[in-house]
Amino acid sequence: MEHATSLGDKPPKILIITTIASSYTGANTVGQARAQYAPNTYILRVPDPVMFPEDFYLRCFDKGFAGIIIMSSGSDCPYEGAYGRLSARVGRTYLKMKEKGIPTTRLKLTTVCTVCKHAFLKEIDDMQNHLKEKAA
Amino acid sequence: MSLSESTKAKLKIAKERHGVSPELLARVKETNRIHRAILEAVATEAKSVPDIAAATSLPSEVVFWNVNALRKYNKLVDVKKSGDFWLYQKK
Amino acid sequence: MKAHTLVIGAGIAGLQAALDLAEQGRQVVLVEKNPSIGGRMISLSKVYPTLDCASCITTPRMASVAHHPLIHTLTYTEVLGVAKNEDGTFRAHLRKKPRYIEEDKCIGCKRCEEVCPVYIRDDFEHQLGAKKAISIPFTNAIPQFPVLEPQSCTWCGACANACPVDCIDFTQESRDLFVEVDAVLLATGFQLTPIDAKAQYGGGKLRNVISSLQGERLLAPHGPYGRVLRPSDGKVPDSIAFVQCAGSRDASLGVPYCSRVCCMYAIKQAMLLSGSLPTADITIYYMDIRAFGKGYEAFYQNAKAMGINFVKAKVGRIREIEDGNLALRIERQEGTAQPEEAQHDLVILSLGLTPQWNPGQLAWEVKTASDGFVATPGAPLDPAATTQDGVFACGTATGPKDIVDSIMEAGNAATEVGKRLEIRAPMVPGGAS
Amino acid sequence: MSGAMDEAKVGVYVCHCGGNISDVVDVKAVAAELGKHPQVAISKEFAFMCSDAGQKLVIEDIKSGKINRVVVAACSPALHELTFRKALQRADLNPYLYEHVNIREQVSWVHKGDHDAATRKATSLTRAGVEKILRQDRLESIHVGAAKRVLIVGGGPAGLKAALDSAARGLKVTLVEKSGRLGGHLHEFDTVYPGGQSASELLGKLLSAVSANPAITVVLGAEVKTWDGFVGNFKAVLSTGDAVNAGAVIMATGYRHTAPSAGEYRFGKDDRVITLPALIEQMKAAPRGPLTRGGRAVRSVAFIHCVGSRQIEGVHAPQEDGKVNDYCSRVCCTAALHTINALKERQSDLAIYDLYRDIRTYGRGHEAIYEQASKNGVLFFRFTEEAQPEIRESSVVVKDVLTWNQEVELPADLVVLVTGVKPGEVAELTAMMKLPTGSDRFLQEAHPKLRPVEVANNGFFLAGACQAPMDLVESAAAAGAAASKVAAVLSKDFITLDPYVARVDAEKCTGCEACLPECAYTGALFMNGSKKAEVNAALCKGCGACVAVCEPRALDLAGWSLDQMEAMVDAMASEVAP
Repeated sequence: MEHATSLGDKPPKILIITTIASSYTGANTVGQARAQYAPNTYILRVPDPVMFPEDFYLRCFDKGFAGIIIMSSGSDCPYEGAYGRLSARVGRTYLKMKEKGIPTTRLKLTTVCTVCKHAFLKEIDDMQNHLKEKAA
Repeated sequence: MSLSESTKAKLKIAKERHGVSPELLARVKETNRIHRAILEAVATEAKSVPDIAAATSLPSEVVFWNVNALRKYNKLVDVKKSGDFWLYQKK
Repeated sequence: MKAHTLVIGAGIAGLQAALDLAEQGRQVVLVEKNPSIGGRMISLSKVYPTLDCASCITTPRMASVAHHPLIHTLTYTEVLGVAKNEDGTFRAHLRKKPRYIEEDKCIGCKRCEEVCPVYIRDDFEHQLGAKKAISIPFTNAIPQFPVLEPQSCTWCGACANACPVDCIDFTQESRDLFVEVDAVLLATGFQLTPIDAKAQYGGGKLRNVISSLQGERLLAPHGPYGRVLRPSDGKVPDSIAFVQCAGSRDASLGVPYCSRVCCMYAIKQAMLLSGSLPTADITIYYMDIRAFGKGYEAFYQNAKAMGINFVKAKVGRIREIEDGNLALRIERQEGTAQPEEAQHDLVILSLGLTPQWNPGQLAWEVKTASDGFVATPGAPLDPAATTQDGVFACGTATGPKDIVDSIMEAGNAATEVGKRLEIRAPMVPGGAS
Repeated sequence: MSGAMDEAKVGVYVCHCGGNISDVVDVKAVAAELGKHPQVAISKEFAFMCSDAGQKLVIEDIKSGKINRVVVAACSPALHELTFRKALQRADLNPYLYEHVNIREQVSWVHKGDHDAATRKATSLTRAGVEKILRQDRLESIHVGAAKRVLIVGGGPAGLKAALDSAARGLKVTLVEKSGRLGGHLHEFDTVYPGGQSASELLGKLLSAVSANPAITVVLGAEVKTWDGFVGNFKAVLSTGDAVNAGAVIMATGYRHTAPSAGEYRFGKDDRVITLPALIEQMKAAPRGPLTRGGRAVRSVAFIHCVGSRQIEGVHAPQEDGKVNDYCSRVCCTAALHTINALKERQSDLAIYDLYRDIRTYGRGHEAIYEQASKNGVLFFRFTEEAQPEIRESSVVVKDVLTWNQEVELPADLVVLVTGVKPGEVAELTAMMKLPTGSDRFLQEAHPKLRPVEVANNGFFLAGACQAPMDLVESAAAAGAAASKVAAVLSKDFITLDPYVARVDAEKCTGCEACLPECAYTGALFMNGSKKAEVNAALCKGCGACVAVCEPRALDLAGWSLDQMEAMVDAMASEVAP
C-alpha cells in the first residue's frame, strides 16, 4: 500500500464522515443536482460520528487521508447529547493532533443537512483549498 | 437523433391525441431565444440581472426567471456578489 | 384491491396516520393526487419553533411510509368517488393519472429531464423556479419518477431517445382502480387563499409581492434561487415586510376565521431572513400575534430580541413604485393615528388557509361546516369523526393547523379507525391480520 | 464475532444503471479489480441490478452456494438497499449480510469529467463495502416480550379517553387517579368552547363508558410508589399496594391553574379581584340571574388577560421554582371570551371590559367567539407587558395602546384575572420514572414537531395537558394519538426493535466503567453482577457514544463496528490500479 506522501500528482484524499440521518442524504442531494466536485473525496456513512475515538482520526491520517470532514447532524441529531459528546471528542482529537504535529485544520467538524447542497460543496472546497495551500 | 419505429409511432399517436398548440411552440422558441441571448451576454464576463437585461433588452423579471432555469440545469453559475446583485456566468 | 383503510392525502397528517395504522398491523392504501408524497411540509424551509430543516425531518417519514410492507401508496392518483356498501364497507373509485413513463422500469436518473427542451414554471417552487415538461417533481420526491405534462410537451421524442431503460410511454392512459376498505380517512390538507384575491394588495400582479409558501421556497436551502433574492430582478432584498391576516380574519374573502399558522410562520421566516440577510430591515405588520403553542411565545420573544420589527397595523394598500420597490399604506393601531406610507423592496403576504378538497363533491354523506372544512360533529371528545359513519378526518382537512397539531390529530384518527377495525376486522390472535 | 470470516464468500455486483454509472465509471474494470480479492467468489457487472433479472442473479448465486455475503455497487442505499435485503431473504440468507455501495449519486453523477478517477474511487468504495461485509454478523431483530396492559396515570378527560381507546384495542388498562374522583378539571366547567356542549354531559359519557368497560381497572386516591422495568415490562407498585405489570405507560397528569402571585393586581387584598376559574365556579353554582359580589349586584367587570402567562423576568414575580412562566397558556383567551359571552347572555346590560395583550383565538370556531364578544358590546383595551393595568378603589386604569396610549379609567365592580395553566405536580413521579421535563416544567415530548405524544424513553407516551397547555379538543386528540402509539407497541405479543444496538464482548470487558457516563439513555448500559458492562437492547438507541471510549474494544455497535469502519477507511485510503 502506498502512503499519502507518495501519491505523486494525485490530489491528497479527503475522508467525509456523514450521518445516516442528515449529511449522507445531503451528499445524495448534491448528486441528484449533478453538482460536480473533486473525486479525491470518500464518503463514510455512520449512525453518528460520536462512535469514533480520538485515535480513529489519527489512524485515518496515518493511513493516508490528508483531510477529514465530519458532517454531523448538528441540532437535528436524533441521539440525545451525542453532538455535545462529539464536539468534545473532536476537541480532544485536536489536542492529540497538536502533540503529533498534525495541523488541526486537517480535521473539520461541521453540520450538513439533507438538502444543504451549498454547504456540502463549500466544505469540500474549503478543505481542498486548504490542503493545496499547505502543499504549496 | 434516432428514434425507434415504435417510438415514432407512439409519438404520432400522442401528438394527435393531445395536440401541440402554436402558443406552446412559440413559447419554446421564445425561451430558446432568451436563453441564447442570456448565455451570450454572460459568455465572457459575469453579469448581474439588470446588466443582462440591459444587454438583451429583456425585462429583468424575465431574465431572472430564465437565469435560474439555466442555473438549475447547470448551464450557468452564480460566481460572486457585486453590490446588491449576484453575477452570473456561463458554465 | 382490498385493504383495511383508505387514507386520502399523503401530507404529514396522512403519512402519520398511515404509519400508525400500519404499525398496528393494518393494511393501508394511501392515495395522493400529487406525483410525490410529502404534502406541504416537504416544501417548507425550516419549521418553528425548533428550526429543524423541514426536508430533513419529513424525508425519513416519507421513506418509512414508502417502504412499509402494509402501506400501498398510490401517487398521482385522484379519488373519483367513494360509495358506502350495504355491509358498511366502502368502495373507492381511483384514477391513476398517466406519468407517461413505466414505473417498474424507471431508475430515476433524470436523463429525460436533462434533454427535454421545454422549460416550464415549477409548481413545487410556486412558479418561482423552472422545470421541464418532463421532470422529477423535486429533489427528495418519493417516488423518484418523472412526470410528463402533455399540455407542455412538443412530442419531440428527445426524452425517449435519452432514456437508458426505454421507459417513456407517450401513449400511456389513466388507469382506474377500485379499492374496498372498512374505513376511510381524509387527510386532504389545505391550500392558500389566492394571492390575487385582494385588489388592494396588487391582485397578484406586483412582481415583488409573494405568498407565504413562496417565501418558504425562497428560504429553502435548495430553493429556486439558491438564496434569498427578489423575483423582479434578483436583487438581494434589504427591507422586507410581512403582511399578516392577508387572507384570514377577513369576512370579505369568506375567511372570517384565524388561519392559526401565519403568525408563527411569518416570525420563523423573518428569523431565517435575518439570519441570511443580517443587515436587512424586517417588519411584520400584524393584528394580534398568536404564538400559542409549546415554545412559540419564547420563539416570538426571540424574534423581537433579534430586532425584527413588529408593528400593530393594518396594511391598506400596496403599490409598485420605481425599481420594483413597494409602497405600503399603513394604518397603525398603536402609537400614532396618522396613516403613513412605508417602503419595502419585498413583501410577503401571510395568506389564509382554506380546504384543499371538498369531500362533498363525492356522493356520500361527508359534510363540511360553514368554514368549508370537514365537519367534525363528534368534537370535542371525538374530533376525528365526520358526519359519515366509518369516515374520519384529521389535519388541515378539519381546519387550519400546524404540523404538530396535525400529527396529534393523525394519531387520534388512527385510533378511531383502529377502533372501527377492531370490530369489523378483528386481528387474528398472534398479531397477524 | 468474526468466526464466520474464514468461510465468507462475497458476491460483488456492479450496476451500469443503464449508462448512469457506466458512462462515467468503467464498471468492467471495477468488477475485475474486485474479483482479485481473495474472499470475493464472484464479481460481475450488470445493466440493471435492481431489475428482476439483476436480483435473480444474486439469488441464484446464493442458492447455488457460491456466495454467502453480497455487495451491490449501484445507486443510493435509500433507493434499493431494502430491495436487496429482501432478495437475500428470498434466498434464505440473513438480510444483514448485505452491503450497498453508492457509486451513482456519490460517484458517477458528481465526477462526470474524470473517468479514471471516478473508476478508481468506485473501486475503492466497493472494496470498502467488501471489507465491511466480511466483518458483518448475521444480525437478528431484537424481540422483547410485552405485557398487554397499559398503565395510565391521571383520570382527567385525557386519561379517560386514552383508557377507553386502549381498551377498545383489546388492551387491559390500569387507570390511576391521585384524587378521589375521575374527571379532572372537566368538573369545573358549565359548558365547553367552542361548541358550547355541557361539560357534565360530556363527563357523564366518559365516566359511564369507563365504568362499563371490564378491561379498565380504576384505582382512585392512589399514586405510583415504586417503579422498575422497561418497555414491554414495566413494574409499578401503587400506594394502595396493588402491583401493576404494564407494557406501556400513558402519562395524563394534566395541569393546574396558576395562582396570581401575592398582591398581583391586588389579588387576595381586594375581594373584587377574583380569578377566571373562580368566576366560572360562581356562575356554575348560580346559573341564572345577575352576577353578585359580596351580596351586591355587579354592573361592570374588567377581565385582565395573561396573568401567570407570558411573564417577563423583572416585571413579574417568579413562580415557586424561581422562574417566570414565559409561555402562553393557549386556552385562556378563548376560555375568557367564552365565559364573557355566557355572562352577557344572562345579563345583557353588564358592562364588560377586556384588557389583553394579544387576543389568541386561534382554533376552529374561536374567532367567532371573539366576534360574538365584540357584537355583545364588550370593549377591548390592549396593554403592553411594561405598562400593566392598575387596580383602584372601584376601577381599573389601563394605558390603552389602541388609542395611542391614552390612560383610560374603567369602572369595575369585579376584576377577573384570566389565569394561565401549569403542569400537574409530578416532580416526584418524573424523577422516579426518569422522564424528561422542559424548562416550562411540562413533560418533554421526543420531538416537539414530529413526535408530540412520545417520550424519548421507550414505552412512555403523553396525553393532554401534561405535555403543554391544551383545550379539550386538543387533549382528546392527544389522548387518541397516545393510544394509537400504545396499540402499535403492544399489538403483537412481542416488541420488535432494530438490531443496530451496542453490544459487549464480556471477555474483553475490563469493568473500567469508562463507558457508563457516555450513555445518555438511562438503563441502556450498566455494570452487571460480574462487574462487566451490559447493554439492555430495549433501551439502547445505537448512537455508539460508548464505543468511542472503550479502550479494550469490548463494546461495539452491531452493524457498525469500529473494526468495520477501520477496514473501510483502509480500503478507501489504499490506492488501486487505474
